[in-house]
This record gives sequence, C-alpha cells and structure tokens, in this order.
Amino acid sequence: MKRRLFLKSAMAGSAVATAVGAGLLAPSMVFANTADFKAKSDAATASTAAAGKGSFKFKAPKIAENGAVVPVTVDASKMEGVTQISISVANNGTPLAASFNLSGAQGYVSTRIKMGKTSPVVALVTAGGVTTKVTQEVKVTIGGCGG
Amino acid sequence: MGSIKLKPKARKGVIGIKALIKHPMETGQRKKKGKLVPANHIVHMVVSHNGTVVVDADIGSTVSKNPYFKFNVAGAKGDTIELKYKDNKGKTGSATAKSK
Amino acid sequence: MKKILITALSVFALTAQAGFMGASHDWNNGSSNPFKSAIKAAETGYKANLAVNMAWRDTAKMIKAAKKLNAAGKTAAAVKLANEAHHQTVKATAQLDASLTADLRL
Amino acid sequence: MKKLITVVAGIGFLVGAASANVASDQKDLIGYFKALQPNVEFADYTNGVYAYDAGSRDQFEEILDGIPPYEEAVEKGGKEFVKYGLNKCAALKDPAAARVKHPYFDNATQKVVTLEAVLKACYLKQTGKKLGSKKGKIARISAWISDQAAGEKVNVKVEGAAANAAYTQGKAFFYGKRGEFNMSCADCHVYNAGKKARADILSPMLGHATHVPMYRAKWAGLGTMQRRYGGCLKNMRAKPISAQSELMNNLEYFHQAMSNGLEITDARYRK
Repeated sequence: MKRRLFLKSAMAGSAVATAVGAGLLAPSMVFANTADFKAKSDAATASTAAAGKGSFKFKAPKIAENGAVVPVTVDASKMEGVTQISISVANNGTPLAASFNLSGAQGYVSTRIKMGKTSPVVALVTAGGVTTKVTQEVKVTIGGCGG
Repeated sequence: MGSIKLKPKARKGVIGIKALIKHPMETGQRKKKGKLVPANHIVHMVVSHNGTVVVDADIGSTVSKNPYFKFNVAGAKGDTIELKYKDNKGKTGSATAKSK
Repeated sequence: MKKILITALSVFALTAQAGFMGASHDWNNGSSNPFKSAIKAAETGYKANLAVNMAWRDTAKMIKAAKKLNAAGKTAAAVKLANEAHHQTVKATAQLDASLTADLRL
Repeated sequence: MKKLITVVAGIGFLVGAASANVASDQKDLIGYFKALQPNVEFADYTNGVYAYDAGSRDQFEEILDGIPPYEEAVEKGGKEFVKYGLNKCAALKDPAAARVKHPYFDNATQKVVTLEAVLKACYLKQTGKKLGSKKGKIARISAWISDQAAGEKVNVKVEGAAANAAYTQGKAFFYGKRGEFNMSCADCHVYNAGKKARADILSPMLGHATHVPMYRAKWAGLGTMQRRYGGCLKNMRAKPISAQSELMNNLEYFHQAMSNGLEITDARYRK
C-alpha cells in the first residue's frame, strides 16, 4: 500500500517535471502561421462543416503515444480524381496542419503531426470537385516518465 | 536548413516516395528559458516526378519536427523525383533522387 | 577484498554518522548559532550519502538555498530548510541497507 | 572495532549467499512476466513495451515503416566508426561480435567492460580526445555497431566469483529503493510493467537491452542505456550516478543479462 502511494506521487511529480522540462507542448496550441495560411485554414474549416462523410481510409491513433509525433495516413487511392488532401486538428487555433494539392500523385498522404491536447483530427479529400471528410478523435495525455 | 532524406522506391508501377526533412518546425509558441522561440517552419513544399509537379503542399507548424511525408505516384524504377521546400524565413532546401 | 573493506568502512562511517546526527539535533536547541549546526548536519549527511551512491536529487539544492537564505538574514527559514535537507540525508541513509541486498520479490 | 568486524563479516556473508545465477534469476523474472501478461511470448519482449499495447505498437510500426528518425544518425555513426579508426582497435574489429560480447566481466581488471567503455578507450587511443558517455557521437557509433548484430541474441555471461559479485551488485541496485520517492527500478519496470503512469505505459525490463542505444522521441535523438539510467534516477528523485562508473556498469551488466536469449534489434525507436 505504501509503495503504491509512493509510486502514485512519483508519477504525478515526474509528469509535472516532464511537462515543464520538455516545454514542448503548450496546453493551447495557437500557431503563429502566416495570414495566408490562416486563410487557407479557415477555408478548410468551412469546407469541413459542409463536407459529407468520406469513403476513404484515415488512419490516426486513438491514443497518441507522444503528442509531438502523431502518425497520420490518408488513403484515398481507391478514389478517382483526387485533387486535394488536407489534415486539420479541430482544437488548434489554426486547425489546418497541411494541405496537399495533388496533380498526378495518387490520393495518398502519410505524415506526422504534433498535438498539444486531445482533439478530433479531420481528413478532407477533394475528388472530382466533391469534398468529403473522415474524423478521428486522437487522445493526448501528458506523459508520466521523462528521463 | 538541414538535410533531406528522399527515398523513392518503385513497386508494381507505383513509386512510393518517402521523405524526411531536417527542420525544427518551431511553432513560435514554444518557450525556452522563459523566452519564446521564434516561429521557424516549412510553409511550402513541391514534389516533382520527371520534372512535372505532382504534389504542391501548404504546410503549417502543426506538422512534427523533422517532418516526414509519404506520397505515391505512378512511375517506374529510374524515374527522377525532386523535392523542394521553403520555410517562413525564406530559406529553401531541395533534394533529387532516382527511384529504386 | 579491498572493495569489501571500503564498503564496510563506509557503512561503518554511516552508522557513526547517524549517531552523530541524532546528537546534532539536540545541540540545535541550545546553540547560539542554530544555522551553523543545522547546515553542518545536512552537509555531513549529504557527503556520506554521496560516498555510497544513495544521495537524493534535491538535497544539494536545498543546502545551497538554505545558505542563501541565511546570508540574506532569513535565519528561521534557513534553519528550517537546512533541517529538511538533513532529514533527507537521514532517510537516504536508511535506504542503504536494504538496497545492498534487494532482489526480485515474488 | 568489534562493530567493524561484524559488518565486514556480514557483507562477506551476503556476497557469498547471493551467489548469482543468471539462468535462475531470469527464469524467475520470465515466470513473473508470464503471470503478468500471459499472452505475450518471450521472443516478443525484443519489442519491449510494444509487446504490451497494440495501439502503441501501431504507431511504432508506422514510424519504422517510414524513414526512422534515427536512420541518418546511425549511418553517420558508421562513417565515424571508420573515420576515427575505431575499426583498428582489436575489441571493435568485428562490430557485430563486439556488440554481442559486451558487457562482460574482465578478470584482469576485475571490472565490467561495457561496449561504450571500449568505444571511449578506443576513441581516446585513436584521436587523443575524450568521447562522451550518453548521447551524440558515442550513441551514434554504438547504435551503428549494434545494428551490425541485429538478429543475434543478447548473451551476457557471468562466470566466476568476481563476476558474480559485480552482477549481484547490479541486481541489488535494480531492486533496491532509493531517492525521495523511495522507488526502485523494478517498481516501474517489473512490478508495474504494462500499467500506465498517466499516458505512458511502463516498459517491462525484460527486453530493455535489445534496442540500445535507443532513439527517444522525447529526446529527439539517440541515447545510451546509461543516459536512460540518469533520467530514471532523476525521476525517482535520486541523484544520478555518473555514466560509465563501476556501479552503473554493474547495473548494466545485470540489466543486459536479464535480456539474454532475446534478439538484438535495429528498431530502436521509443516514444
């Protein structure tokens, strides 16, 4: 029992230390993107609201191992005429992470994003002028052990 | 900035293009010793296949440090793949590789 | 053999030190300079912890901070912190014996 | 004086009584983990914590499937290995063999010799300069050497009384409580392995030695086994003990021996 108590307090303590030490992820991530990018992000957010549910694959972890490196993959290679793939983190100040205009490349993108807190992550695919989305909630928790 | 690792590999008529760019991708929001680290991240990236642009991407600082990307393009062994990027400070980088 | 002797000696030193530290607390009460004895107890204890690789992470910081407080004339706070640092060294010493023979607990 | 004699006798007794037996210690440990995680096969402990959690394993495999973030550093380590003439030192001539041989107990010096210790000594001999112990160049070169042994098995040998004494000290360190939190290495990595410390899943100590030096996303770089020791000790609120000191080397000796029989892997990514 005593050990358990110690362990618990140890975890709490080190987690705080980790968060401070790493200084990696602010609780709210409002990124200093350019105005141009912000406009693109707003446009993506607007089309997100209007988009119907996509039939493509969007792979993102349910629980991020490390919020600084969250692997995400959008696979719409089965769809015809994919012209754009965007990835947005809904709870970010500027939600858009990246937007890929594809001209000749297949409807497939894999990358890694960073997330400061739990948020729905939205993949948007535009094919033949129609935009659809798939949303996946990614949980981010502060790590316990630093070292 | 740093180096780019570009690895195009052809398989069944499709080149899988893997790229890893050494870049801090600073958001401009991170503090180090009480001071904000200035934003320093890639904003634009273009991938070409035998001289034709196949991917033109707008990149934000939400993309992880030392960004990794993978794209697929129809092609064959020996094709030329080029990647170019520009960051918010105006610095550019590029790499070219022949597909394996 | 040499190594065993050294270990044995440091264990002996620690045991002796534990006795000394117990006494040092009593001195505090009657001493005209309570900080001096408190900080000495903390430093002696810390040195002994270091010698057997059992030192705690923050003890040295606490000793340093206590000295700073004392220099700033905040004697009561300085003594309190020095005593806390000393207390850490006593607890670290208490961890030693078990840590020399610990094994998987099934 | 009488007290001194008693203490000496006591310690002498302990060293004798705790005569190490790697095979039986490991058997106990494997049994412990088997009871803890009945569905995890021994060989899968090569993947460490990723043997325990499917969601984390997915991300691990995804990252390895791309360009692993340490790939360039390890390649650089390989170039540095030649550039600094480390291939000219007898102990490193065959890098794969060197990884498998270390750590070992050297009867001549009566000390545990780690791979990093050999690297440091060889680097000093070849360049006249000192090499660090935890990250950067030594981690890159050591990782490259370990890559050459990928697929081979960890096989630490503990033979003879002096080697046993070093191993036993390392074992006691691993299981002994220290620091302000009064924790041992085993409190996390044996008794609570697989459980969560907030979002982090605690890794089982079985398999810790298969992928060192490791790349940690948190470090955004490579680090040696002993770099991690320092970090863990700090988390336990104990004062870290110098990397490559005799005590840390003895800890590594025991620690690596507990991974005996597991495959050495070049998949050195950890969160």
